[in-house]
Amino acid sequence: MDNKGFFGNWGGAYIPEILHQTFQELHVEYQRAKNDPAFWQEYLHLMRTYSCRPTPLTYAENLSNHFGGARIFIKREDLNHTGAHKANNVMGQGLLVKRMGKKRVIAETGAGQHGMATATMAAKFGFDCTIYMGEVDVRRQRPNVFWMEKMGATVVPVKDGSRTLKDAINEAFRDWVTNIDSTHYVFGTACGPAPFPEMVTWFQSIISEETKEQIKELHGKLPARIYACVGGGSNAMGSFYHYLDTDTELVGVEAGGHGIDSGMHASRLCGTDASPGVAQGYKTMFLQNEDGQMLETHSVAAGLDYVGVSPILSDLWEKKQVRFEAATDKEVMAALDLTMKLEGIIPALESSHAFVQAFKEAPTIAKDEAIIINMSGRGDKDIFTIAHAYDDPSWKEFIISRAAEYSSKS
Amino acid sequence: MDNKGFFGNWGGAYIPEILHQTFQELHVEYQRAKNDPAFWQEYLHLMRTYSCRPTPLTYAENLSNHFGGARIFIKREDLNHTGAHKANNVMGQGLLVKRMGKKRVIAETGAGQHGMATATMAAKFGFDCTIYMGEVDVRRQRPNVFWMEKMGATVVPVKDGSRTLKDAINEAFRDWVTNIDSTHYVFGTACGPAPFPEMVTWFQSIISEETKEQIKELHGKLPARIYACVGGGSNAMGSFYHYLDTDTELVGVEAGGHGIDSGMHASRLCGTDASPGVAQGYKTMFLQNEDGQMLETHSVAAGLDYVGVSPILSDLWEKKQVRFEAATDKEVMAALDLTMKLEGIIPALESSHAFVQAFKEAPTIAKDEAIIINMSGRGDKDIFTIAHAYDDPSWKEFIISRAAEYSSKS
Amino acid sequence: MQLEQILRQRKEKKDILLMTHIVLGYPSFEANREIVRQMVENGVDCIEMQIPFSEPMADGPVILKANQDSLANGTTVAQCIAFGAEMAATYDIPFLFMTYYNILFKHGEDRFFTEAKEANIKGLIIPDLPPEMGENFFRLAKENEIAPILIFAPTSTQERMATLDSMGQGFIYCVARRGVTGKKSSFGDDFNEYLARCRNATRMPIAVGFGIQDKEDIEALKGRADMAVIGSQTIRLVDEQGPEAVGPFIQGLR
Amino acid sequence: MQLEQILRQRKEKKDILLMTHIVLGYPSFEANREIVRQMVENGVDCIEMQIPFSEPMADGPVILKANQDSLANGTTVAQCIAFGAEMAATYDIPFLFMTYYNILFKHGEDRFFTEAKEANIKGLIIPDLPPEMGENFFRLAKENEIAPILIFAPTSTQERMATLDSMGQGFIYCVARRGVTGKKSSFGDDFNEYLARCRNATRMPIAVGFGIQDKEDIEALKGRADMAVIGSQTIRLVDEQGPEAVGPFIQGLR
Ligand SMILES: Cc1ncc(COP(=O)(O)O)c(C=O)c1O
Ligand SMILES: Cc1ncc(COP(=O)(O)O)c(C=O)c1O
Repeated sequence: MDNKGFFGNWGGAYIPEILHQTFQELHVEYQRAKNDPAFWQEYLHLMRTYSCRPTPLTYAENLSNHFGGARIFIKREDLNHTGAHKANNVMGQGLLVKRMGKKRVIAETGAGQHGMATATMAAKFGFDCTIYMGEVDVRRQRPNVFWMEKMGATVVPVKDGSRTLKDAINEAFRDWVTNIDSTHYVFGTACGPAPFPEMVTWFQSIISEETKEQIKELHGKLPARIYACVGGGSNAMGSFYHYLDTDTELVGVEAGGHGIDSGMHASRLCGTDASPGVAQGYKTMFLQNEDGQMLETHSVAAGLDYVGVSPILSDLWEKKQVRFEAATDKEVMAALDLTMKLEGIIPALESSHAFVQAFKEAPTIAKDEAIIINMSGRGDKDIFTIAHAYDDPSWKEFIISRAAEYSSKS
Repeated sequence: MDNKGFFGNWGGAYIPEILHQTFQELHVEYQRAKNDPAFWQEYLHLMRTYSCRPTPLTYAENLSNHFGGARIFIKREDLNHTGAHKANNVMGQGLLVKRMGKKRVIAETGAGQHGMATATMAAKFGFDCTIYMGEVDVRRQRPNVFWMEKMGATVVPVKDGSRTLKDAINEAFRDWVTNIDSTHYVFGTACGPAPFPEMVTWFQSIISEETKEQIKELHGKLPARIYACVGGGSNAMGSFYHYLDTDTELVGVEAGGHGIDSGMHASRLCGTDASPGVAQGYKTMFLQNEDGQMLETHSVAAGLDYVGVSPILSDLWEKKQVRFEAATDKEVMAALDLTMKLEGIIPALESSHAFVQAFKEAPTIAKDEAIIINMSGRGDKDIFTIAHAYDDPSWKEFIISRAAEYSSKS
Repeated sequence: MQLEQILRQRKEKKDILLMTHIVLGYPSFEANREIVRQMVENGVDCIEMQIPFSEPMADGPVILKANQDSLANGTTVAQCIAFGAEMAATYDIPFLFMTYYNILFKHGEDRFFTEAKEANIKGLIIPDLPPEMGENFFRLAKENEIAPILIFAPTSTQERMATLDSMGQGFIYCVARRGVTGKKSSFGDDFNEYLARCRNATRMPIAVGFGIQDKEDIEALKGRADMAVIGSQTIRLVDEQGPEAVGPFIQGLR
Repeated sequence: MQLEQILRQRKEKKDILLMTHIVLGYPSFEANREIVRQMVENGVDCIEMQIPFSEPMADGPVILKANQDSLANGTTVAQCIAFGAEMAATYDIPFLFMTYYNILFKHGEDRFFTEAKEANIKGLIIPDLPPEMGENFFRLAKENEIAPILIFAPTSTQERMATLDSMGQGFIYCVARRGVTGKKSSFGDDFNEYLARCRNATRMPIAVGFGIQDKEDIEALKGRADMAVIGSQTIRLVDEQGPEAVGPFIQGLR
C-alpha cells in the first residue's frame, strides 16, 4: 500500500469528507498496532483461547487417491469460531476498537457469516452492535439473523437497490457518517477504502502464517498451489499472503454462477464482464455497465455474490501473481457432494468454489506435490440453501410440516 | 473396570449370546490399543489434523464479572469437528475398526450429533454406515439427517417404542446381532455393555487431558469445580477423568425437564425417580416403573433425553465422587441466552445444562478460584429446536414462507 | 420332574418335539388362553411364555410389537406369573418363562424364582443374561429347580459351548442364525455343520429356533434336533386370522 | 464567468442565496424541466443536478430512492449531460452536476469534463472524491474552468479545512451535521461555532446544506452563510404534490 492506500492502480480511499478524520484515526491506530509486537501476540492469544486457532491442516487422503495426482490438503477455517475465516478479521478489529475506545460497531453482511462474527465479537467485547443486511439476504439467511439477534445485535434489513451485500455496505456507510464518534465500521472483507483492504488482509494472514508451518510439518515442503474462493477476497488474501514471495502458485476462484458467459455470475477478475471502477470507497474491477452503474450479480453462494473485489487482488491479477478461475453453481454442488462423501467434511458453498478448481487441476499435478485448498467456512449453517439447491424432497416435507405446525398454532 | 466389566455395582455386559464372540474380539482389540502407546499417538494426530484438537479453554471474562465469583472457563468442544465432543469417541472407535478389519459401522443417535459424527468418521475411513434414529428424533432433527445422508450414510428411522434414543439403541443391537462379522457398533456414549463405558471414557478423556494443561497455563492451578451435562455420560466422564484423583469437585448436571418432581425429566442420579436396573446391555440407574419397564423421559435437549446413565457415573455417584444436579428446561433457555449475549458463544441445549449449575454456584466461589464448564457442543445446529423453544415469531414466519414456496412448486 | 427329563420322556414317543412361543397379554390374556389351549390340544410339547419388556433387544419386529402392545394394554409381571401358574395347573406340558433380565432383577430375583416355582414353571430363557452375569440367577435356579436355558449361537466357539453347557439346564436353545427372531432361516450346509457342533457340545436335548415357519422346516430338523421352536410365526397367524387359526396350523406342522 | 464570481454578483442583491437540488430523470426529465423552470422563476440562484448512481453512499433514503427510480427508468449519463446543457442554455443561473466519482471515472474524466464544459456546467460536486484521490480531476477542473466544489464537515479539523480550501473552487459546501442527506438539522450553538470555523477557513462563499427544509432554517442562516441548499425537501414535495408545488414552496422560503 502506498501512502494513499493504492496497490498499483487499485484501492485508495474514496470517502465522504465527513469520514476523513475517522479514517485518519483508524490509520494511526492500525499503524500503531502493526508496529507493536505485543498487539499481534494479544491477537494470537485471543484466537487461540477463543477461536480454536491454529485451525488444522487436514490431509485429504481419500480425495487425493480419488484424483490420483497431487496430495490434497485442506485448511480448516470451518473449525474457526462462528464457522468461517471471518472471525479472524473481526476479532482483530475488535481489539483495535477497544484501543480506539469506541463502544459501538456496525457491519454489513451478505451470507450472514460476517454479521455472525461481528455480533459474536461485539458480545465478547461488550460493544453495541448493528448489522446491515440486504432484505433478500435476511430472507435467505434467517438462521444467521436469529443468532445475531440472540447475541444482542440489531439486524437492519436493507431495502434499497438490489437488497444484497453492496446495498448493506452503502447503508453501513450511511450509519457510520452519522455516528462516527461512537462507532467503528467493521468492514468484512479486503475491500473498501484504505486501510481496510490491507488491515483485513493482515488479520487474515494468520491463515497462511499457520499453513506455512503446517505444510512443512505434514509434507516437508511448500505446496505447489493454493486455492481459495474469492468474494471480497479476504480468505484468498489471508491464505495467499505469506506465499506471495514463494514459488507456490496462487489460484483465486470466483463465482461462475450460471456460467461465465451467461451474465449471471460474479466473476470480476476472470472473464471479461468487469471493468475498472470506483465505488464503496475504493477502486477495483467492478461488474458495471457502460455508465458505471453496478450490475446484479449471481451466485449460489451468497458470500461470493458481490460486484467488487479486493484492490490487492486486482493488483496481483494485473501483475499476474495470482491466477483467477471461475466455478459454476453446478460444479460447486458436485464438488461439495464429493467432499462430504469422501472426507466427512462439509465446505461452505463459498469454499466449495475453491474445491472445484483444485479438483480440476489435482490429477495433472505430480504425486509428490501438495496443494492446499482454503476451506473458508463450514456448509452446515447453509442447510437452507444447500438442501434447497439439492432439491431434497424430505427437507421440503420437513419444512412444510413444521410450517403447518406453526400455522395451526398461531 | 473389573474383568466382568463392572464399576462397583454397575456396568457388566448383559448381551445376547450371539454377540459374545464379537465382544471378546472387541475387548482384545481395545486392550491391545490401550497398551500400545503408538495408538494414542495416532489418535492424537488424527484429532489434531482433522478435528481441531486441542479445543480451546476460553476464559469467560464477562460471565465471571457478571456473577462476581469464580473465574469461569469454558472448554470448547463446540469447536471440535462436527460440533461436539462426540467426534472424540467416534474417531477413536474408527481407528479401532480399521484395526479389526471391519468395513461397516452402525450407530444409534438421539440428538443426531453422534450420528453426524459417525457418518463423518465413516466417510473419512471409507466404511459403510447405517444410523438408527428414533422416528421422533428424525422429525425433530431433519438437518442432521440430511447431512448424514449427504455423507453417504443410510439413516433408518426407528418406529418402535417411544421412537427415541433407547429404541434406536435396541434397533442398532438388532442390526449388530445380524451383521456381527462385517459390522462394528459405534456406541455413542459411556453406556452399554463393557467395554463400551470404559472405552468411550478413554477416548473422551482427551478433554480433561487437555484442560489440565490449559487451566494450569491460564489460571496457574487446578479448578475448584468442573461442570458437565450428563446424558449417557460421555462428555462428563471425559471432562472429569483426569481430575478423579484431585481435589477438584466434579458436578454432573442432568435434564430436569419440567422439574425434578414433575415426572417429566431425565434425571437418573439426581432426584428419586430412578432405580437400579439392567437394560441395553448394562446395569445402572434407570428411569423405570415398578415392573422394570422403562419410562418416557423428557428434556428440551434431545441428547440428554435418555433412560439410563453411564455405569461409571452410577459408581462415582454411589461413592460420592461426583455430585449430581438437575437443570430445568426453563433454566437452560435462560443460561443459553445469557451466554450468547455476554460471550458470543452458543452452547448446545445439552451443554447449557452445565452452564445453569455453574451459574448458580459461581457467585459463591472465591474470585481466585477457577471453574470449568464443559461446553460439549454448539447450539447453532439446533436452530430448529432453539428458535422453536424461544417461540421466535420471525423464525415461524420464515418457515411458513419457505414452506409456501415448496408447496406451490410441488 | 425337571424339564430335561420331561422332554426326554416326551421325545420317546415323537420324531421331534415342538415348542411354541406366546407373548403374554398379547393380544390379550383371553386370547393367550385360547391360543395355549389350541397349542396343547394339537400336540405342542412345551410353551415359552414371554413376559413383555419395554426393551426387547433380541427380538425382531413381530415380537417387539407384541411386547409393546401388551405393555400398552397394561400387562404387569404379576399378571404374567399368575397366568403362567394357571396354564401350568391346567395343562400337562412344561411351561417356561422367556423374558429379559431386568424383569427378574427389578422384581427381585429371589421373589421371582419363588413365585415361578409356585407357579410350577419349568424353565427360564433370558436372552440378555450370559452366564458370567448371572451368578445369583444360576444359584437360585438350582435351588428352585427351574431350568436356566442357555443359548448356542452360530458364532459360539467350542470352548464357549462347553461353558454354556456346563451352566445350562433343561435343554440348549440353538439359534439357527445371526440376527433377531422372526426372519426365515435357511438350513443349508453351514447350518448342518453348526448343528453337529451343537450336538457334540452338549448331552442335553437341543432345540432349534429362529425363523422356523412350516412343516418343511420341521422335517429338515428331524433326527438332528430334539425340539423345533416356532416363535413369531404363530403371532403373525393370530394377528392375521385370530386365535382359532393356531390349532390347524400346529396340526399341519407334523 | 466562473462560479464564485457569479455567486458573488448574485449575493450583492440578496441576503442569502438559494441552491436547490434535483435528481436527473426523477421522476422524469419532463418533470425535471418543469421543476427547474419553477425554481428559476422563483429566484433560485444555483441548481445542482444529480446524475444518478447505483451506489449513492452519502445520500439518505429520499435521494437514494430517487437515484434508483431514475436508473430503473433507464436514465443514462449522456441524457443527463444533454439535459444539463439544455438547462444551462435556457436559464441564466449557474448549473452544477452532483454525482459520485465512478460516473466520471467510467465515462472518462477527460471526456466528462469536455462535455460538461460544452454544456456550460459551472461546477461539480463529487462527495466521494476527496482531494487526495483526485489529482487528475483537479487538473482537468482547472483546465476546463469548472469549479470542483469541496465539502467541509463538522468533523473537519482546521488543517483539513485549509487543505480543502486550497483545492476547492466556486464555493465551500458546509454540511450542517454528521449523517446523510435528508434529515432535519438543528442549528444550535455547536452549529454556530462550526460555521464560524468554516468562515474562518475560507475566503470562498459558503453554502450550508443537509436538512434545510423551510423559511425558518433559511432565516437562521442569513448573515452567517452565503447560500442555503435545499436538497431532499423538494424531492419530497414533488413526490407528494407534483412539480407545480415547487414554485410556491421556493417563493415561501424568503
Ligand atoms: C465461508 C465464506 N467464504 C468466503 C466468503 C467470501 O468472502 P472473502 O472473499 O472475503 O473471503 C464468505 C463471505 O461471506 C464466506 O462466508
Ligand atoms: C452436545 C451434546 N452434549 C451432550 C450430549 C449427551 O451425551 P453424553 O452425556 O454422552 O455426553 C449429547 C448427546 O447427543 C450432545 O449432542
